[in-house]
Amino acid sequence: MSEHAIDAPQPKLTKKDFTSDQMVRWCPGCGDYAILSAIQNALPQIPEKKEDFVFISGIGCAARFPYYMSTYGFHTIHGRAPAVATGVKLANPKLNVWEITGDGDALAIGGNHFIHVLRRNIDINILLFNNEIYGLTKGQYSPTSRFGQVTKSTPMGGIERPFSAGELALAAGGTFFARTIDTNPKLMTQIFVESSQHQGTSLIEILQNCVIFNDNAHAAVTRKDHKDDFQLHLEHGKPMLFGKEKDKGLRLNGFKLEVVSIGENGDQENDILVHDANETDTIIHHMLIRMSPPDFPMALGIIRAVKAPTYDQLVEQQYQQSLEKASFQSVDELLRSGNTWEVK
Amino acid sequence: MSEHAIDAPQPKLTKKDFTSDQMVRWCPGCGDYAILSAIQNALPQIPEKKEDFVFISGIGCAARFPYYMSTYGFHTIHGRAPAVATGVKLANPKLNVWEITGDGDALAIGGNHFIHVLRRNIDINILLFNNEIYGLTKGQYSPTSRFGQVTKSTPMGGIERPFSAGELALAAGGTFFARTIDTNPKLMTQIFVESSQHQGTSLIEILQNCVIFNDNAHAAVTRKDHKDDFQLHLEHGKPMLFGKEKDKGLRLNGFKLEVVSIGENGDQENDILVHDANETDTIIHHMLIRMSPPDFPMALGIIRAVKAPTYDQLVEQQYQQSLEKASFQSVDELLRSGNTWEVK
Amino acid sequence: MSKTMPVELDKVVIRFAGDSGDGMQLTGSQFTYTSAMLGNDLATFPDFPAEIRAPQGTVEGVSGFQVQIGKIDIYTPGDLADILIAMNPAALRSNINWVRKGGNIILDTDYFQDRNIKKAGYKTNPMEDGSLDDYKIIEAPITSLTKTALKGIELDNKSIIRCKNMFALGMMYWLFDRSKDETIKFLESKFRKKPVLVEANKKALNAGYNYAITIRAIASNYKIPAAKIEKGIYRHISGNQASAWGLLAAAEKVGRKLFYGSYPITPASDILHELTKYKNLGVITLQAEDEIAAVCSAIGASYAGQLGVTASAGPGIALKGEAIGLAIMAEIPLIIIDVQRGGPSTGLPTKTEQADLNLVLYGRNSDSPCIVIAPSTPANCFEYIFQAARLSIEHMTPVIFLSDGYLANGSEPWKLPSMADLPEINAPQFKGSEQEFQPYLRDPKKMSRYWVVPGMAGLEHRLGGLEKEDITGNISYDPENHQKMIDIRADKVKAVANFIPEQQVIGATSGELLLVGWGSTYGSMLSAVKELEKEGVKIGLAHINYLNPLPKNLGTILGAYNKVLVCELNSGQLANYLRHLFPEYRYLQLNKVQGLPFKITEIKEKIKSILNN
Amino acid sequence: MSKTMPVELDKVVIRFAGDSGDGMQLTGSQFTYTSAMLGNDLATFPDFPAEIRAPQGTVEGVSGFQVQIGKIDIYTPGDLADILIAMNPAALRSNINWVRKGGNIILDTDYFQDRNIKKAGYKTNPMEDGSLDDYKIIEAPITSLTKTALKGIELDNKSIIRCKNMFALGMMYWLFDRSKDETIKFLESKFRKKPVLVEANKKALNAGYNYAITIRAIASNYKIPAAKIEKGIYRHISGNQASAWGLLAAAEKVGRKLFYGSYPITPASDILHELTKYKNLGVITLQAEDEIAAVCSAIGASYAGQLGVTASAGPGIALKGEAIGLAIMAEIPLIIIDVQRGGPSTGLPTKTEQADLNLVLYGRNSDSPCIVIAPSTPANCFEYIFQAARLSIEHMTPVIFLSDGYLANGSEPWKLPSMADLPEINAPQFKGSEQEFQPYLRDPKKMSRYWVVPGMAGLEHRLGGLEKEDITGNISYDPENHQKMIDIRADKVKAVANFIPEQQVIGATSGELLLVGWGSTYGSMLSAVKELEKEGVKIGLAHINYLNPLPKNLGTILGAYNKVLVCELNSGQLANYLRHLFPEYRYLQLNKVQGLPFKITEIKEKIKSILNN
Ligand SMILES: Cc1ncc(C[n+]2csc(CCOP(=O)(O)OP(=O)(O)O)c2C)c(N)n1
Ligand SMILES: Cc1ncc(C[n+]2csc(CCOP(=O)(O)OP(=O)(O)O)c2C)c(N)n1
Ligand code: SF4
Ligand code: SF4
Ligand SMILES: [Mg+2]
Ligand SMILES: [Mg+2]
Repeated sequence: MSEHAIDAPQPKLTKKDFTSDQMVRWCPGCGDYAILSAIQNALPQIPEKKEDFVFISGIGCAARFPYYMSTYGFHTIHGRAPAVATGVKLANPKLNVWEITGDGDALAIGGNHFIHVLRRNIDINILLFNNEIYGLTKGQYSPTSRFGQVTKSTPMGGIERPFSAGELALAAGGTFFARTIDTNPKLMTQIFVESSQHQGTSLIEILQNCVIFNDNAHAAVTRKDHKDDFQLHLEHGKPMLFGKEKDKGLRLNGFKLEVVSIGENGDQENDILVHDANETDTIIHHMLIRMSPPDFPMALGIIRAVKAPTYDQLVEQQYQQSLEKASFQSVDELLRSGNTWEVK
Repeated sequence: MSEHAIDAPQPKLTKKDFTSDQMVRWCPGCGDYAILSAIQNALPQIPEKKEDFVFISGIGCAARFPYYMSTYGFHTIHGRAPAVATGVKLANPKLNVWEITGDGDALAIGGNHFIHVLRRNIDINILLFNNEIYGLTKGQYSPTSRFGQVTKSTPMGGIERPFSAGELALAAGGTFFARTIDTNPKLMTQIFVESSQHQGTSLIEILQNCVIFNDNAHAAVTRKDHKDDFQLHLEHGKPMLFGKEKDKGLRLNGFKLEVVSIGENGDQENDILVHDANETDTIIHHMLIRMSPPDFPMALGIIRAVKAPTYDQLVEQQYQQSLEKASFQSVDELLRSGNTWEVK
Repeated sequence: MSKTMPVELDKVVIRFAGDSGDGMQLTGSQFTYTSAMLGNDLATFPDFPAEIRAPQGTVEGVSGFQVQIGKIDIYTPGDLADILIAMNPAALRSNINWVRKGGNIILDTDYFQDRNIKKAGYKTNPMEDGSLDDYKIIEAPITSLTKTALKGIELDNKSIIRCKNMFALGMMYWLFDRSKDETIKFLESKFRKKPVLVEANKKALNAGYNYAITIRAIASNYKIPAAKIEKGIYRHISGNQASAWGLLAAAEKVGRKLFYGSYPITPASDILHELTKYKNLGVITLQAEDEIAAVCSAIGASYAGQLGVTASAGPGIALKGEAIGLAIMAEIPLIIIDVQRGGPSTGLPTKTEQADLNLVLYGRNSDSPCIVIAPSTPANCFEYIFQAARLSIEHMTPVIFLSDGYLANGSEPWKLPSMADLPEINAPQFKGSEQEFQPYLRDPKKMSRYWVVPGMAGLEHRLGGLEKEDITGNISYDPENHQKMIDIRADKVKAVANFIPEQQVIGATSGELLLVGWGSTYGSMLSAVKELEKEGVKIGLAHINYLNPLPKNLGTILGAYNKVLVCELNSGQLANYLRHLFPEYRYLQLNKVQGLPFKITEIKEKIKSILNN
Repeated sequence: MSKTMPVELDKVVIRFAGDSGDGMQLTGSQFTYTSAMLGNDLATFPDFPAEIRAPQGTVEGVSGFQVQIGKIDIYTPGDLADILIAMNPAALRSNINWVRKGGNIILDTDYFQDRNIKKAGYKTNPMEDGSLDDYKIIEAPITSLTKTALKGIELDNKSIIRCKNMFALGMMYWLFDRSKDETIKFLESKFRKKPVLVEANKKALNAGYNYAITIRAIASNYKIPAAKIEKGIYRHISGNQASAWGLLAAAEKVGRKLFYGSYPITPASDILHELTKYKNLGVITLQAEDEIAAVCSAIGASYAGQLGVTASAGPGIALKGEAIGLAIMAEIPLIIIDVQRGGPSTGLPTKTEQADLNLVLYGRNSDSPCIVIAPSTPANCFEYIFQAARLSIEHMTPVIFLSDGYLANGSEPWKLPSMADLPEINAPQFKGSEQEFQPYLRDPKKMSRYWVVPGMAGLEHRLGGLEKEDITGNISYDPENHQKMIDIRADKVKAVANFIPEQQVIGATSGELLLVGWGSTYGSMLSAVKELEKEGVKIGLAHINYLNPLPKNLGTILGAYNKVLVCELNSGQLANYLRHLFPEYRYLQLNKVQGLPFKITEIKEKIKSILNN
């Protein structure tokens, strides 16, 4: 497209290559910093050229993200990033497209685009910063806020039951869903790298702490003293074990999941469910997504990763088919096709 | 509110009482006629006053519905009927509110309001006329159109996987989901009556035939010669049997449903799943919703009906609580509360 | 087939009307196509109901098609029909006002029994109650004659009756001395896979033709000689098709693929249907989940280097305002097509109107200027959307293209351009070094940014909707910078005036009265001016295609006349707009908001009343 | 505590500036409240960053609060501050331009070390490089003194440092001869549950007060005598709060519940936060999923008989256009509050602007007129939104209320009205019989439909967005009916002019120059006119609150002057609007689009330059 677009072997990229010169303007202590850092660590591990990464965001604290990356970036309008990202990816499928969104951006105003992008399975990666609050507008409840939560707009407590991003995603036909947490940089980086390899829409929910308006929202999962008991790190093909000593696990009891202690009551590791992220049926993935403390650990890691044709691939496929059938190759030919007549 | 709002015992209403004087302008043969008739039959069975019924619709062929009812009605704008209906119900919770919507209206432009109204569980009834096509705009595919379907906007076949209204509803926290079909007036009427009794958002998906742009879309379920084999009429507390002789049933095999023939292979009626619409867990409801021919029958009837507080009830509850705590009873008192000073 | 000598006419207006299911649109277009092949100039306009297929026999279900053909320049489908063919009482009732007194009306008498007369809302039979006395009525039992003609053909009754439109068309072919050949070819190709239908339709067509000869309903038939038309290859084209094709041409010219993100809505959907056929030309069409997603996907595509386009009608355009503001701020190309229809709100979805000018000029938060262009005939949608694309790309800013239902569905013969003759479109490329690059550097003349897109190494940068610092594009809340950027965005759009043609004037270039109009009123206004000219009244006509910015010489033109009359199908939006841009002049107005185009006579009368004052 | 005699001042402008986390908003409002209690007239304006809490010590993270207090009528928070208190170098840097030459600047010297100076973007230390020579600098180690004062208190270091704002406030209280009592009461109530915080903050406050006495930084302290203010009970109120309360008052008056459907957005969100507190008054607030749902829920509520209201800022208002069109068509009450902010697109979200006038007048498809009202001071938001509700209900049509960031967040003392003194609001009730009822029957004077809502027996009917037949409200595609309804909707809004007050003129009622403005520019324009009057220059001021329709006498007023100057915080939207409504006059313009209000001096200079021409 320009003299700048020349293909050339690039030196190995580092985190610094992905850091922009703009001052980061999140509140001190905001979970967003850790996510930014994790992405900057992840990108060098993804075999793409720097100029092919694009970050598209909506509006919110989270959505300021692209300014802090030295890649191509577009801070768009509230809730519409999935649609903009769709246009970007279709226009140039070679690009590695990341959408950055908050829980309000994605699930309040952007809810429709969110489910439609998943349905289309367009090959982009969505990082959903879930702090269960509207940060940028100073503390109203969001569609993921807890029932009963007191916020600026719910002084007597919220009366809406929260959405589960993962459940919505599955119902919308989502092919990839992972969950991670701002307190675990290693897990974040690893998941970001893996999600970029998934063909189709990768949705990554990141439990993120807003120190100002919803501090400790995820404490039940992150509190240092009990986090091992309330985080289940799923790995494909591995049994679902957790706890500091990996002495707890998940088992199916009829249609319900239950937590068992290995060894106790004769429960053996063999009974423990083995994680299958590639299973197309959504039932167990639904169950895993739905778990939360205090009765269950929170499932982290890649919960679902199944194959399905992506929208961008199908567009390309129909393009190729259309070339085979085409009876004209140019606009001049099209104009002159079909019913025309000549005035002499 | 006016001299007309006087409470008075009303004579028993009949279908005619619900028929407006406006000419019905759907295409001859359209499935919408049967739905209209079923509603007009259902309303007299619902113990409400005629003036308390309100029909709110979006835009589409389906959405012309309110004009043909002699109740209060509001034909609003495309996709936004859930939001308008929310305002109506909150403003006057005594009203019996029906939302009329098409698959495009509800799941394309209106997708976000659709999931949010279900999440809030506001006490309205949604009739979703699913003809898997945009009727009024003359035949483009809709979010429920089949993968590969050829329409005006997909001459080479559609490349989007369809939404399942029921699955989305469950993921959004839906408390009531039923499915019925325009070829079965009795079932429709019965479900409409029952859904009006559910407290919370009742979603009723109606498989509707658009003779002009998507004729026979539901033929796999409705064709006279095999409909008994492909329709499972669910009833709460009853085993899931179907077939002309009720000789087929559904059974669980591990995590999957399977169709069995009673008697064959030693399968007994006892193995057959019993329908529990009231189960709060969504897993089996998800499975039932997802079934479709040719491998499975289509589940019709009330698939899910669970209790949960409705948004309108919670609003009322907070209102009552606020009355108890209130330190002022009027605007005059409010103005003079807190920090004021007097200039003399 | 003995023939009397046909009578020659300069032009004639024909109107076909029947139930939505009667195939009147097809009948009309066949007649049109055949006439075009004969070298007539012509213009057409279909008139649909808002319902897909309202109950048979009702006024609400009537579908109409009007065509004017002639040997002299035809600019509109005509005010009133010289001949109406009405397939049932409802068609008669809803179309009688469109027939000139003294005109001919062909009725299918088979449908004039009580039931259908009542369904149409008539109290008495119009064939008997004298209400048609002002017209020449030709009674033809079209349906039963069709049945008779098709006796023996292996088709169910319904399918046989469906052929009655071909019978009617046959009658018209004889009346206007047209050959049936093109229609026969058409039938053979359309029903390729069902030979019985080819046979049936051909039989009906021939039967109608012969019946017309036999009854000689009209003393003789008519001949409309070929128009004096520029040499070249022609085709028949509607505004929506021309818009679609103009986009294809622009994309090919600039060497970018076309991305079309849209949500269906009457009367814009046909552009989607059309473009989706040309995947082989690299077009990507996305039927988005709503209008907002549609425009945003187009923005994304433009951001990534394709030509991003979206389209809708008024209600959908209203939804796109916020996103258009983003494209204005990000300064990227974007074309927004508004195929206007009757409003407000859902309004009259299948009728035409020009009432979105305010919306597209002002319907965004804050000062957010946008280029606005309106085509003025179905065929010139091609040319003007091409220009819209050129300006959007070369000036890196959104362009709104204001079509309407009348242009979109109307059609006319179109002399095919050759791609080589179309102007170049040069995407603004950054030619400096990586070090020199800044996202808000500008081309000095056009003030456009450079179109630097993801994938270009070394030029990575960030865009967004927050106010940007001049040159660097970084977020800036600085007051002076904000003023500067507000001014730059305004000046940039104003500067477009240097890159568009001057306003042309038709007729008198100064004097008593200037007519000003825009968009689809062109045909009627031009006709009015030409007709008055023949009557010895000379006035000027400035019909505007470039609405924002306006052509640089417009002010001077306005000043050259004693009076200015602004004609619009709205309540006076262009007139008000001119009042702010050229407050030094007074403006008279002719406005009509009826979901219908102007009649030529309406304009002429208004002009005369002004001139006689 | 020996005191010198304080010096009396007519008015003084004080600006507090510090990090977002430094509590400057609280400091400012405490100072304001105390001053109000002393009987000063005053006006305030907070100046937030767009980020919640950008990095400490950076210019981007600075939060400011300006207040003007005085004994004479105060109409604005003042052009430039007489005294600035800057808690760190960044606060100094971003606020220095808001201090008049010769003014006082109090600096917390503890923060003027290298690291913080650099963070603020200074190359050299401003305390040393001479750049502050034009100002009187008062150096105070506020932070360390606070620490010293709080030694021994059981609090972590961070919490102790947080008390420094009270130290600063204490200093100001001494300087301006104010009592600390109200603030002490406030602290005792605010930290009711944490006595240690009460103690710490009180200590800091006292320490600051005493420190100011000790250093006598300013030769003596100042007294600003009480203003001559009308008798009555007062409170301090911001524009957003006044808007919220005005709605409560209107709902109570008309006897309907208030329904507020909204989606959060700066600077409108506080109305939601405010209204949600008054559930006991029957208010229902719905935080909708987006702006479209918000307005639609309000439409639903109005349709069902409540007073439906929605609010947003520009980007959200752009999204509501389609739905507002529905309410126009359905002819039901609806209030849309637009708290304008800097644009276009996301723009400058925390800054003020008046650039949505075009959007609210025209941002809907087709001809869809809407009543538009703008308040002009924080407190009169109460009065004008009450009027908005009255007109919306009595005329059965949407009203757009154009507030802005400056009004919304600014505040002033407000004399409390009594509900009994507010005008009646009469919902148009249908009084005829069931048989006589038709949905589009109208009140003959107001042309309003009747507010007949679901639940009323025997009056069932259907509304919708398709064009309706006059009287019956049935769907109608009839061309003449469409024209009629387009005209009725326009006339209905025009008729509102008969039900609003005439335009008032301040100052000269004819002569050389008329100033015209609208909305939040009132204070600056009025001040300019008053100051010029003192200088012997007499001009008129017509500040408009009713924008559509305009007051009936406005044309006459405009004609009474030789020149008209329209002042706006946009690129000339009102000026253009006047050009179409009153094309017979010429308009001069003063425009500023910097995210900031006018300075009084800017207006005065412009006036002088016109008068000297
Ligand atoms: C159209 C529009 N509506 C509303 C807003 C105001 N707004 C900005 S961000 C936001 C929500 C932020 O919440 P979330 O997406 O959870 O992001 P966070 O700030 O928590 O990271 C809202 C309501 C806007 N900018 N644009
Ligand atoms: C804002 C807006 N966008 C688009 C349209 C055009 N439109 C009208 S109905 C419709 C879809 C109809 O499909 P569906 O909801 O499935 O209803 P059906 O006609 O099939 O009953 C569309 C796209 C519109 N009226 N308004
Ligand atoms: S408000 Fe919350 S989410 Fe936003 S930057 Fe601050 S801590 Fe982070
Ligand atoms: S187009 Fe289809 S859905 Fe619409 S009225 Fe006709 S048959 Fe029914
Ligand atoms: Mg959030
Ligand atoms: Mg449909």
